[in-house]
Amino acid sequence: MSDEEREFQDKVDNDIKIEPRDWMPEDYRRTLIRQIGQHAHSEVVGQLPEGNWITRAPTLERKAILLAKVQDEAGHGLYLYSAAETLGVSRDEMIELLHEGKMKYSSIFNYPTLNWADIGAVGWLVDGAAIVNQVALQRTSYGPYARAMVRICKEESFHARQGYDAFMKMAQGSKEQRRMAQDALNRMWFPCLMMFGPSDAESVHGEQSMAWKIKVKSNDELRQQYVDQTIPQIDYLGLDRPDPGIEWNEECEHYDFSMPDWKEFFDVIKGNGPCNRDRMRDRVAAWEDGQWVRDGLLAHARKRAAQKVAAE
Amino acid sequence: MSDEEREFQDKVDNDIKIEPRDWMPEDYRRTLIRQIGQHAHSEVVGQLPEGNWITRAPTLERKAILLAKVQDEAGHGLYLYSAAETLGVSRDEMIELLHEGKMKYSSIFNYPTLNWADIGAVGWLVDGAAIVNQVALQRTSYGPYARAMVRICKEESFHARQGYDAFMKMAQGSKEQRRMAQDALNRMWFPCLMMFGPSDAESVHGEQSMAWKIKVKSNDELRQQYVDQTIPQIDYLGLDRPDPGIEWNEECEHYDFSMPDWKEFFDVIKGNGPCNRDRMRDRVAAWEDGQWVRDGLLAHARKRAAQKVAAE
Amino acid sequence: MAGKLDNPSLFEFLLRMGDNTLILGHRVSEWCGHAPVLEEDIALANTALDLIGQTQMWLGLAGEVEGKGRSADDLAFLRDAWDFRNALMLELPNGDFGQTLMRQFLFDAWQVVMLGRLMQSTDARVAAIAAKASKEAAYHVERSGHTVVGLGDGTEESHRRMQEALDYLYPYVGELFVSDAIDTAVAEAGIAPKLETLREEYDALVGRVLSAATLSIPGGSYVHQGGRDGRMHTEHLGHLLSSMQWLQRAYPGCEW
Amino acid sequence: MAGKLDNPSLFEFLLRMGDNTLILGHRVSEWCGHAPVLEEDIALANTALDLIGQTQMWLGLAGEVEGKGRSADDLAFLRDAWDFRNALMLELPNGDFGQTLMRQFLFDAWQVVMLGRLMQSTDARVAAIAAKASKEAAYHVERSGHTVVGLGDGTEESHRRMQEALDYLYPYVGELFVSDAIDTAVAEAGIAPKLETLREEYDALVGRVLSAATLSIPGGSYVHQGGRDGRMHTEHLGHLLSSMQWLQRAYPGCEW
Repeated sequence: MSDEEREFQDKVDNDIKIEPRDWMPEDYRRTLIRQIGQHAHSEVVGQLPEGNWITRAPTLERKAILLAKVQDEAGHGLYLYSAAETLGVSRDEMIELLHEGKMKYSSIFNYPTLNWADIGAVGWLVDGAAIVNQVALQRTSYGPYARAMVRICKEESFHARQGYDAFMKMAQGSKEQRRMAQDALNRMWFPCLMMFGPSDAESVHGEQSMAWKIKVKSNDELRQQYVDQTIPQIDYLGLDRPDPGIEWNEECEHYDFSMPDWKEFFDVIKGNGPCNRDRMRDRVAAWEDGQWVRDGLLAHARKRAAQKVAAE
Repeated sequence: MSDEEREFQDKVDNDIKIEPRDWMPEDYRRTLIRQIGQHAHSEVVGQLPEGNWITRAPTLERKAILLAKVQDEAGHGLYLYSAAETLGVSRDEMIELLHEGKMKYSSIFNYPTLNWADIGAVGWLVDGAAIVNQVALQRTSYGPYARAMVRICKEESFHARQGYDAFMKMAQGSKEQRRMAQDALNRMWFPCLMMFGPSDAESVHGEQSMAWKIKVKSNDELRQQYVDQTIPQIDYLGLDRPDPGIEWNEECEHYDFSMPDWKEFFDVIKGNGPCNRDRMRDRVAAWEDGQWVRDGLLAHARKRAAQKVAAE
Repeated sequence: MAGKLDNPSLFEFLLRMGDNTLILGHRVSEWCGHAPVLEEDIALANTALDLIGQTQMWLGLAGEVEGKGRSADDLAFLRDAWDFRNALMLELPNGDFGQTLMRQFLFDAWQVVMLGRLMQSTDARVAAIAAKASKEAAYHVERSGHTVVGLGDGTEESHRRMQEALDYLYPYVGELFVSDAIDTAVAEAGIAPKLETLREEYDALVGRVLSAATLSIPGGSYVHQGGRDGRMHTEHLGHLLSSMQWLQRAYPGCEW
Repeated sequence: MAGKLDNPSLFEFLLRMGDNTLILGHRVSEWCGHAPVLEEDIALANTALDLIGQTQMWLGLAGEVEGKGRSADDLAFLRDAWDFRNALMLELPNGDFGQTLMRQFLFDAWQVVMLGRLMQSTDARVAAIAAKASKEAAYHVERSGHTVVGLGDGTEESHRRMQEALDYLYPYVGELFVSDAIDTAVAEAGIAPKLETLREEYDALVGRVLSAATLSIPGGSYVHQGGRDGRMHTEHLGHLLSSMQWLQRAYPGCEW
């Protein structure tokens, strides 16, 4: 270990944040770019499943809430791209890598939103799972990322509460609404468990990331925490639990539960999820169709700047 | 008048059909191309306002009836393009002229279909008006056109009956259905009267066309005939008449009625109707998007033909 | 003053205001996740959000004035196309981003002038809504005007597209300035300005921005009408409603 | 034989048949007036018409079998997405004309094999519908196959587009050959063939046409599923239904 490396690791171990100008191992930088970039992409792609219901929101208030939420998410995308940019990669580069399939986004967004209760579930279950991850990441070693997480967590918690509220209306509504809620819960449950990644035993990037405090808790720890906080909420709603394997384990004081189908997880990651094609087609089309807009605005800004210089 | 012209006019006067190989005045040919081509274009563009409701037809049977109807109309387009082609112009040339705005289609299709009763009204009122024109044209002097009219009239009469039947269901249905019917009638009435063209006094092509029996009755005669046959049908449905000026005139044994707003008529012809832009955009896009299909099928047919020749 | 006006006319007037923002807000919300750049995703969502907020106020008051117990949601989700009173321009499909922003600007400019006058309304409820909405409208028109200038005076392609958008949309602008009996009655009661009187200020504002955008207002005087009085909407509105109203139609009487 | 089967399984089977034709018929009908050439407008309308006709028979019988008094129209217009049982491929958006025709061919080929077997059904009603529908399917597969060949073996561009369509659609084909408990029960009662047994004939037919079309079946064995058992449709189905069911939802209980 070089002196630089030792100094770096000391800071990490003592919970001193790493800042953009500090020396850092190339792998640390690369891992962070991958992780923050993926997180940013997830916020952007995550607009699509919710956008799928914005035009069908059942009341003006629900529509306003949903619009405010996707607006927040796009905002999170901005913070996160900015955080990644402090590591020496541009937003446009990351977007290009996404569109070429060389960067990922959270697989949860490759599942469809099929009924209105899904929108509540996205707030409650999906954002809920994200928060479990993100709360831990507030203590991550990279300063800009940790600070972005603090800001994002606040808004996400608000979304999760709103989601639960919307979901409760469904769970306590008409027979059909209740059925929508149960259907949404059943479909979303395992994909949400997948959000924490494979079991620690099989996780590729785990150990080094933990040492660098890019990751602060293990996949399985976070998943258990999520399950433990979510089951009582499901019970409170009076819905059937989405997995017959769920049971309170007196001994270890946690809920037992079934693992998701990891074959499906890897299928989705490989591009075979229900919506992978649609999501990427939408994003790539948005980017390509918008090229003339970005070019136009840039050309105008340059003209303006040139006029200003000429006038000085 | 040359011998040829005299001979031609004699045939016309004696109700002997003019056939493709017969000599005919250039103006006769041009007028026919314009008229038959416009009629063909109308069948094609006329699919669009009905297509607007195919995806929202309220029952499987109504959907089937509507599909059969637009299929017939596309078929009429085919006969008519064929009839025009006997005059030495190709279908593709005519389509190009349409897309460049140099040929017209019936202005009625520049009005929108806004509720389901409109679909009944298109069959009953619009096809009804077309039939009045077309029955007269069965006696037109140009053989291929007259024969196409015979065939088309049969199917159109069937559509008109089906349209009236669908409309009756609405007029005799729920309060809302009845309102749809009345709304459709009110909106469609004057545009239908416009289908017969301006008053004879102002009609540009009238006199020569009558002499050539391209036109067999005057605009005003046909319009009166249409009004006379339609008012009793409206009354039978128990709907309000769409024009307070409608009244039975004992003396001449016809209905009096108000003329449509001819300013609106000319506005629509100039391209300012409610749907002109949409209709042409749809048709041009269909044609352009379909270029690769036509090219592909043609290339394949050529390969096949070449293989066949090589094999002989 | 307002007492001279019959409630049905005021109701119609409020529908016209509320349906404008409802339908445009819906169209803008269709962009979600598909904008040319992330900042525009945010801006479009924000615009839609403001417009839906204004809709809640206008249609809320409309329901109150009507006095039949209809809520803003009832009016938004349970009327069919013929009962909508939005200007036609607002129900047209979005087209490309340029067309969406051009329409936004042409409408924002009208809103900002109209709401400025409505703040003087003899009806205090109308004045209060206008006061709140006009702050948003001022922000919107600045933003959309800015974008129109940037794209109009950008590249050759962006200029061409913006001019095409303007040529397409301009014949729909006139509808916003034609008073019918309802508008006249509302104006005579001092509740709203006579629409024709907005034109000068509007033309000045729009002219300024379009000129900075190097765009030309198309010739031709034809004005598409039929939305504000419901006489003849476009075929697009029905399709918009079939999405927008789906849940309320399929599952009537639920709480959401 | 058929007596051994419980009605709910038969009902599900009939929904699967009827929803296939309903949803594909709807998609095809969306083309109205927008085909590349007039002859194709006619052919597409004709195809949609046949499919809707078959839907009336399948869903009509489904309603009868269910015994709750639901008509074919009730089943078509008053179920929400989760109760639909069509294969996913059929609800995908049309894409370009090539994609539409490729899907049509991939489905027609399945229909023609399936209906041929169903003509031997122990349930006479099923056999009768199959007999009628199979004539139409034979015509459809000839036509769609012919077009696939023409475009696959046409220009470079048409070849490329057809190959892309095939690559996109092929992962959805497998769903048509996977039997679940319902399919197995129906097969055991002799009402329908076991789906897996159709594959050989299907592959031969499809292989022949695609080879004439100079197209290659993509590698990869992933199969998209979830439509036939309703477990997970695509997001597209809900939008399709919001159009299709609009009038019945907005004006329930009317006669049309």
